[in-house]
Amino acid sequence: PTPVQGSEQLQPVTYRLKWLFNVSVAGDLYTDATGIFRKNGLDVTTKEGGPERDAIKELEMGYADFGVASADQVIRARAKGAPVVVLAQLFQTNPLQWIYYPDRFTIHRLADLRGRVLGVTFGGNDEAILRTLLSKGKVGERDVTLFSVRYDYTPFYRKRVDIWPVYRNAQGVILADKLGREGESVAFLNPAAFGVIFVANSVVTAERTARENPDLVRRFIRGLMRGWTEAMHMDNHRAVLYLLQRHDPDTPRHVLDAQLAITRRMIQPTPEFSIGKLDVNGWRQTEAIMVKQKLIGSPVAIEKTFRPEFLIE
Amino acid sequence: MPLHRRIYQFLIIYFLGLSGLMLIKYSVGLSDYVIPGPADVWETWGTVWRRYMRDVVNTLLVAMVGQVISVFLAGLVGIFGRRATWLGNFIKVAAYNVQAYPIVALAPILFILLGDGIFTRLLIAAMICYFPVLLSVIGIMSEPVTEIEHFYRVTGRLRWQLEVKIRAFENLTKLTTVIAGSATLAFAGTIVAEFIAANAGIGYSIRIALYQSDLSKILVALFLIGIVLSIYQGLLEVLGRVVQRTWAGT
Amino acid sequence: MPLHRRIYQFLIIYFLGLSGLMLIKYSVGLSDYVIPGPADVWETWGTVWRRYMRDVVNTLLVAMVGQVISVFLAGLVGIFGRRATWLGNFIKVAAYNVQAYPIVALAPILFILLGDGIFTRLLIAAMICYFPVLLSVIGIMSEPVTEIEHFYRVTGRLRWQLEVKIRAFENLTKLTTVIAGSATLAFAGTIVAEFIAANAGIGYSIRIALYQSDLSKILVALFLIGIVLSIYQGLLEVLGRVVQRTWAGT
Amino acid sequence: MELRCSELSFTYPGTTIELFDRLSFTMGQPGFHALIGPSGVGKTSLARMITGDITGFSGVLETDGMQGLLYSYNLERLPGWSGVGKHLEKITPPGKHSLRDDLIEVFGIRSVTRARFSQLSLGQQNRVNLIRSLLQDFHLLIMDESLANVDEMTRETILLKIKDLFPDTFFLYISYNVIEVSKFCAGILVFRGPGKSPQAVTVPGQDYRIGRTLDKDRLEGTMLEVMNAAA
Amino acid sequence: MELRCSELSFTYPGTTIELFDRLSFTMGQPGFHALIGPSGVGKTSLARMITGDITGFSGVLETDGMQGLLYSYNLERLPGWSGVGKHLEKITPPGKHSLRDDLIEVFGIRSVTRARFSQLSLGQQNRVNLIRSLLQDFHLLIMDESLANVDEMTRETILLKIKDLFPDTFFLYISYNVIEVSKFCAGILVFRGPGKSPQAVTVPGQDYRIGRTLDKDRLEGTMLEVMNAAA
Ligand SMILES: Nc1ncnc2c1ncn2[C@@H]1O[C@H](COP(=O)(O)OP(=O)(O)OP(=O)(O)O)[C@@H](O)[C@H]1O
Ligand SMILES: Nc1ncnc2c1ncn2[C@@H]1O[C@H](COP(=O)(O)OP(=O)(O)OP(=O)(O)O)[C@@H](O)[C@H]1O
Ligand SMILES: [Mg+2]
Ligand SMILES: [Mg+2]
Repeated sequence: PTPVQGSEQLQPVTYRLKWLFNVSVAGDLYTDATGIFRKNGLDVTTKEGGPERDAIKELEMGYADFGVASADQVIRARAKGAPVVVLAQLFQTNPLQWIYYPDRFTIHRLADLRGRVLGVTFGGNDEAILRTLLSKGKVGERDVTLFSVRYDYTPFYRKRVDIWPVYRNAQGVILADKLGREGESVAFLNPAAFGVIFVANSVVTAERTARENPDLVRRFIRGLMRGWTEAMHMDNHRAVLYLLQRHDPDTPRHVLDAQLAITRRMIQPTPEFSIGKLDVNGWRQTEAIMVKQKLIGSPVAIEKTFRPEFLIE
Repeated sequence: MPLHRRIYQFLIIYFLGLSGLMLIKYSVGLSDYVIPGPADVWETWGTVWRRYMRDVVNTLLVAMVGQVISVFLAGLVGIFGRRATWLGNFIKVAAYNVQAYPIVALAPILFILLGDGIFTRLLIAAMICYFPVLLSVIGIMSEPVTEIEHFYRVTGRLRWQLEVKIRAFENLTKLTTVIAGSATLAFAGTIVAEFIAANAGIGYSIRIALYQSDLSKILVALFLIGIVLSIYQGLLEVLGRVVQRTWAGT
Repeated sequence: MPLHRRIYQFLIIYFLGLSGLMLIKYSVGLSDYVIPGPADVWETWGTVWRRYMRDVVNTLLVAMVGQVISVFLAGLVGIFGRRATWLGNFIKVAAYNVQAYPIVALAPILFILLGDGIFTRLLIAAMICYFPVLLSVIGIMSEPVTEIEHFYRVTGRLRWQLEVKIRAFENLTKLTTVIAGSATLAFAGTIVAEFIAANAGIGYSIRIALYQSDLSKILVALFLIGIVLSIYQGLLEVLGRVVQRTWAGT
Repeated sequence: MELRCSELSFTYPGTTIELFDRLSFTMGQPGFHALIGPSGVGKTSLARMITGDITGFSGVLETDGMQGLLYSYNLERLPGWSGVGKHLEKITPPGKHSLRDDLIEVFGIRSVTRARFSQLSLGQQNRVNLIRSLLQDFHLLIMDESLANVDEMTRETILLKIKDLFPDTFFLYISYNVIEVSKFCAGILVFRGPGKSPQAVTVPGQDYRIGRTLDKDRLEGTMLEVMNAAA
Repeated sequence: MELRCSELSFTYPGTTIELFDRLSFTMGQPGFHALIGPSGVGKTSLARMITGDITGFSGVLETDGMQGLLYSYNLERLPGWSGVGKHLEKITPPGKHSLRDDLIEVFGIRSVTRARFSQLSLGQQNRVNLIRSLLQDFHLLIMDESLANVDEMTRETILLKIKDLFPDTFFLYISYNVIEVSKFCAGILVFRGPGKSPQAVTVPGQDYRIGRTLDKDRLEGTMLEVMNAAA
């Protein structure tokens, strides 16, 4: 598609992702690649995220105009007075789940976790989620063994740890593929299935941008959501795959294929679902969990940071 | 350098750094999330300093053992790799290559071979600390001290032990500087190891603080690391002087 | 040491290491996802070596610049910190403390202050590389060469430049050893920087491979790092000899 | 100007034997003075006290009004990064260029000025070091075996040249050569063996220089006197 | 055993002047031989060719049947970590303990055996170095200004002692002292100034030793011969 405006009139915008280029940013890449941003008069530089990156801080420093952050990051930032607002919620299901070998045991009820060795990233949001699951299932801390997780999956491979936190749509698929080749089947523990909602990636911007430049915000978020919607459409499956392969050459095509399918369900649970919708209850529960786990001192009234108006007419 | 001076110099540096951060914070008008305010840091200090202090001491103990191992290792490799023979070069190539591999890349292999726990932590600390010592040791060990060695060489008495002893003695100041200084590396190495591998120590606590995006905790950790390191470093230098005095008899 | 020998020695070391892994794999009966088999590694090699090679060269370029910066920095700090004056000690305390802070802990602060981009990557590489060079430089610079300096001192000619020149010249072998060896550290430092900060270079590729739990790719990366580093290291040593020859006129 | 030492006592820290025990002497006139005595008696130590490198002695050591006390010894080295000629050039104060060339010529090191210091023979090194000191502004130059590795003939040429060029300067020449010091020095401070009192006595020398004749008998008399004092 | 040099030519790499140009001499008998000549003529270089430290010369240099060629020079040092007495003990071969004690006594360093090498005076250092060499098994010992920093009386005692103890060994004594070499040496290889041919001539010396009397006139004759050869 050709841009409607000359590039000299495009407004430069920096967009900081939460993670490396992989399936979780498919829509972001797609929006940029198909020229949707340009059609909206924006010249967007999409920057990779990473474990040391924090989009919210970059908004404040002025290094970025828009960013992706998880709900717990947003809540934490608000608790410390950061002027951040939420524009849209990308993932409707948190991809952070636990992988396990179903032929060793299955998890029907949370009580099934009793006596298990549970992988957890201390300090990470999987810790908050896991602790909530345990307390919900009335499993005491002494009934399980918590195992500190790092880059390397060997303890899980060697079955010294029973469940291991992964991003369901990214590493989850890679591991399932790897293990599948050796005849091992895997299953995933999805906290949402037990009523524990912890919101993941959302699109954020600075309060000031929203206040002083509503038009820019509108053009950006609408473009982005349109891009995501198109990217998630089955018709564009091959085009998105192609795009992902270019940006994520380390993941084989068949794995990308499966990753995309799973991501689609997490972004858009039903074909009619309007991508980007803020799950207010989910956010409230996330906030409540964080208060309970003493990750923040007191509630921050998170709904006040929501700016859904830019998305809806 | 007397210990108290070392400490107050560290305090100056630390508070200069902190003031710089605050300057940025208030001039740009950043929230506590990006750079915490003094009140926030102070409050965090009150909450965590005891725990962090224990962590730092824990880390220090591992670092001390790691340093001993790595100085020993560097000595060995330096001594055997000092000659320009095939084996000497081979040892050197091996030593250099191991160093070039960032620990993060080797960590998975280490975990497979050793599992986690104290041993991996030690090994990583030693691996980070040994190389700089090695470089100095190789530099010193491969340079003959002709005026002393000549006699022993022509009379067939220059065993490698004597050669090493002579060269070490003649470069004692340099060696003690490097060894005392390598404490810093062992410390940093241990923290890195804890960061990627362990469930204890200040590195582990820093990782958690990072996940929580809690810069106040990191500032507290940096303060404690600096204090403890200054003291340790100071003690090592005293030790170095004692060694010099007793060995050189001056 | 001739370049080709350095390279085949590296190959021996690498394949020894690989064989060790395979030995463990087959003796304990580990599956391919824990330790990949030779076929898997070979296949991965075919797929990624070109891309990884470009990454390694990219990293090397940054490392070279980082090394120059850090040698320069170490020289400066070493020269100004060599005296046992208040300022000298202050500089030393500062230099040591900065080193003790693990990069991972400083990274968030660096990102806040500097943003991303090549500069941060360079800075981190330099910070990892500078300290070992500094230790040697301080050791060398703080030890007088009385037989040479005496005359200049009593005739009031011993400016700091001359003092530094004399001590550097008298310890040229040690200095070139350390500087050539520090290439290894700059390389490792750059990889670490890429691992935590960049979106290019072999460190970035290693990070992705780690997240994907792909040990084959890591083994390929380690191979390429080793080869490229051996060559760079070799060239630096030749350069060191050239410097020695031209300066010392021997 | 004069060099005056009175009641000087000194013991090296960590040792028990008193090196100097109330040593006194005076060198009242500029010129060539010698310090002679058995090895280990303390000549170098005394020299380094005069220049201030060794402190912690008791008694008085006065270098009355002297500016520029130089100490030159035979282990000194020049930096290795350029030829000795270049180094000499660098340390030549303005106006002393012709003096330098003169010294290089007379001291016989013209042929090696392009060589690095480490490539010189010992005697050549000694001479280069000495030239370097002579080019400075000084009132007293202590030559601690500065010519120990130079052959006798060259040494004689050098001593005569120095005396000719610097008639109004103090030199303290540390040497073992009884004939030489007797012949060239104006005053000879003879250190006597351990346990003797006084520790040192001053013997007048022949102070031979260009344009003077040397009386062989008087020289032998001085030599005898020196040897008697030492014994 | 004999030391034979014939048609030896050598130029230092990187220099243009030929240091040796078809130099020939022979030392056929054990005993005290001297190498004398102006500074920079090549004495040290020749010594280091004999010991094999310098190679790359043309011509023949034979140390026929000699085992143990030692080269001792006046810049050698002992390690600093213990007293010189301890170091001497360590390098004393079995059976030579009384020799060591004897040498320590006669050389006059008994009082400093507990000191570190760096605390010794130059002459003391020289003597310790020499003792160290003398305790070894050797057929030829080159003494390159080994006693340059020792006073004349002590030096005389030392030379006589050495000649007494090692009558059947070759010594090559590099020195500048015409009197000394004329008096103590059996043969004196005199290096002549640059451009002279032949480069060196051998003059027989007085070979004075304990129990012999010294004829003053013949000594002066030897001295004259040496000086004439050199000129
Ligand atoms: N740093 C020191 N510590 C202890 N004793 C020392 C030290 N330096 C010198 N001495 C001792 O002091 C005495 C005098 O030494 P000094 O070097 O002054 O002698 P000298 O007269 O110059 O002898 P030489 O003619 O051999 O050079 C010697 O016995 C020596 O062992
Ligand atoms: N490594 C070298 N490279 C070039 N020239 C050298 C080297 N070593 C010595 N020479 C030159 O060779 C000549 C002979 O030196 P050598 O040391 O043998 O003299 P020497 O007779 O021992 O003199 P001295 O009595 O002063 O010790 C000198 O002119 C010296 O400059
Ligand atoms: Mg002396
Ligand atoms: Mg010589």
